[in-house]
Amino acid sequence: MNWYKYASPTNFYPLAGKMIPWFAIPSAILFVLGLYVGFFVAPTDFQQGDAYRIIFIHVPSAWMGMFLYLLMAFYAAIGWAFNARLSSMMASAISITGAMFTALSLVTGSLWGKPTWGTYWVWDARLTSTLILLFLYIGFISLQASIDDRSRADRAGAVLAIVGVINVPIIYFSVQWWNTLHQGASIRLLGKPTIAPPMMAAMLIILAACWLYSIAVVLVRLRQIIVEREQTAAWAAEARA
Amino acid sequence: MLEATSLGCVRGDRRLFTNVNFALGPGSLLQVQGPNGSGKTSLLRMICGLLAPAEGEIRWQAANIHSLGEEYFTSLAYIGHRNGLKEELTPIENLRVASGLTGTQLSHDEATIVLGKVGLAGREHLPARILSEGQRRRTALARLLICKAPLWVLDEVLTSLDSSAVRFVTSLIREHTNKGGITVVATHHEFDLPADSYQRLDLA
Amino acid sequence: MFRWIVVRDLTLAWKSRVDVLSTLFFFLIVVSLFPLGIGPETNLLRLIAPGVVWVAALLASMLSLGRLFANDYQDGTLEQLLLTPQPLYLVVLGKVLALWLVSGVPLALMSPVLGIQFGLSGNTLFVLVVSLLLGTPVLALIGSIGAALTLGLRGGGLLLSILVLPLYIPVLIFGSGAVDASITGMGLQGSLSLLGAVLVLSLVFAPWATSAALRISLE
Amino acid sequence: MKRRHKRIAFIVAGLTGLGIAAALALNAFQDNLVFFFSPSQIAAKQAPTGRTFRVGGLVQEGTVKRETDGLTVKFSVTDTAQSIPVVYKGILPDLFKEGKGCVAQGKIGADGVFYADQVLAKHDENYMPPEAGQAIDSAKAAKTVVDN
Repeated sequence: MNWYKYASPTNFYPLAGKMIPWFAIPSAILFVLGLYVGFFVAPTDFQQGDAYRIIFIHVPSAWMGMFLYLLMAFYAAIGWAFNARLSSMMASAISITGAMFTALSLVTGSLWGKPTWGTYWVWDARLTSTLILLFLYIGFISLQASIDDRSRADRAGAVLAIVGVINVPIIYFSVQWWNTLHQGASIRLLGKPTIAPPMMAAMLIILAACWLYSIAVVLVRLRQIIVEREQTAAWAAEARA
Repeated sequence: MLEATSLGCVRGDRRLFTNVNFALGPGSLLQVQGPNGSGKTSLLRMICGLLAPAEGEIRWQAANIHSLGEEYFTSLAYIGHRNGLKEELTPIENLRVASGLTGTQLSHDEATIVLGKVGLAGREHLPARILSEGQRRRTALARLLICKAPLWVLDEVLTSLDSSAVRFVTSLIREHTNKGGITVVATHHEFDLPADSYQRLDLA
Repeated sequence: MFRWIVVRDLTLAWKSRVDVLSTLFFFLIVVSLFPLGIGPETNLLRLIAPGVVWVAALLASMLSLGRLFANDYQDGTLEQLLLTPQPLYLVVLGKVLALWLVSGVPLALMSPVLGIQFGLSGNTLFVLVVSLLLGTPVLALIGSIGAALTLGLRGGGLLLSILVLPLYIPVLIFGSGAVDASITGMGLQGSLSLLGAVLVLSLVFAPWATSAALRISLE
Repeated sequence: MKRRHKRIAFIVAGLTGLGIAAALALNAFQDNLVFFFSPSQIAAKQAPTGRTFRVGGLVQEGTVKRETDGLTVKFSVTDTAQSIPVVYKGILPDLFKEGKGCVAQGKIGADGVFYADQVLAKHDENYMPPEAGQAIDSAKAAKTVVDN
């Protein structure tokens, strides 16, 4: 099978259409399962009672916000360096989902902060740098929106996305580098997690659901972008009809 | 030696030209012709390395101009649609800055002499903003007299020039060609050059 | 060649000195508005001084970015600058240096006058100047990326602020943090070191990103 | 200079820059660029006087006392080495407990007492069922007894 064939937007379009249900349906199932485990199976926390359960939305969405930024910058860079249009389109498609997850993590975080910390918002390093991440997404989206020439929009977006990558490690390590109000990570690459297994299970199931959801939504948006940009091509007109 | 192989240009959703080929040895001139919007300026900007070709490649002395980087620019003089003059500066200042940026020093007196040659005697101390369009064009062309670049890329240089200035520029180009320089020029003006060194490219 | 770029931009700035001065007046006016709006509460003024001066410096630097490439883009000299036989990195660095000399440096030197309005002590005024001298080149460097990306776009000025202001936040935090630390008599070495680190980092990366953005915007 | 030499010069300059930046940043981390100050820092007079700042640490066991008005609370914040008395009038967050983390924002009075106008609870990254939490707490208590 020739995979390079699918690097062309025209050939990728039908493939993406076929792939969407394969991600969307498992995503929905995992969301339901994860929320069930999170709200009915996982025990209450010894300190926070039930308020901690927002972690099941907050942590996966915060991770997705950061991962998707790296992914977006990666695709944008590939699209720029190798003049791969599909890759640039991918970056544009990811940006909105990433911004949504970042905003969701900020909102759920402040809803969690009120009952536990006693405040919706503080300007500590973790919260401030996450807010900057949201601004970077918004900058990327508005820059691309205000450039009419697609090829310039793709590459200008790539430069901005790459510059912004420096913020992601700052967000991740902020709780270690500075003393912040925000607690440290419960699940680390090295070392034992500091979260009870059923809680962790719920969090990981929802994380998987978020990944699958992102893939499905990005594919849907990618198809829209392909149709939009390949307007002159006859096949796109047919696909729209 | 400037060579282009199967060049293609896409701007926005439009494909302007495909499969443009030429090879220019020392002492030759390429005249690019075509209606408005046929990609003349795009082709010239590609030759300058300002625009990356959608297909094909351009080679200078057998090396891809992209891989040559800024070294290529020592061999290149470009005059585009816009004159590339600072309105606030006088012709002398403009010329001295332009030559300073290419790494050569040009004294005040040398600049005055060069400007005299292009017919700007007596105007060299006025800000470019109050000069006429033709005079500004002449100031831009004066750059060709002070640079030693073997490759000239000239975009519509003859517009807004009077007949004596056109004669001057054509003689300048002929002289450059006779000395072994290469010229790429987008214009409809005919040049009086021997057939073996005169190529035409029509972008229909 | 590098010298010629700086000289060229400084000459041009001198010829249009009204534009340059208006940025400085903007800084002056914005900062002066706060004591007028807040009243003569000296303690309160001293408390907000670092933030106010630094936010005004951020806005003034952002406004001055309009001059960096836009004029050269319009008259075609930017094309010529891209075709000079030297790394574009140095061209950008030269232009940013010239911009900083006519906007950042006078702004920093002017700041003690404003600091006095806020009742800052001599030592703190000195820290204010130092922090601005370290921070304003970063603002010019980071801003140059935004200015290059938004070159020739409709609504470019507004877009520029959306792109550039979030990236200015670290400079704001460390810069005003240093002044704040000096007011409260705390160690300001940390903030100044971080400001220095940001300066070095942006010296290394910003001109490179700006060069790439210029090539993209001019294509 | 050849293009390749220039490129090498750029890379060397870039790496030097990164090194300098890293050194400066590390230097700064030893200094106090912080969200809150610890009681030890306050004892060492590293915290600002006469203005609002934050103090963070653990609520010292057995120090939380409520005044008769039912709103004013007195407690001590400790980092195990030093501690500072805090007075706060207002509603405490649910997670505010003895032996747990907290961040108070306010000013130090002339009497050396920290007058807080906001108290936030800082919880840690441990999440476990109540039984496990109790088990760990009692283990800690046992350990404290043994240590003493």
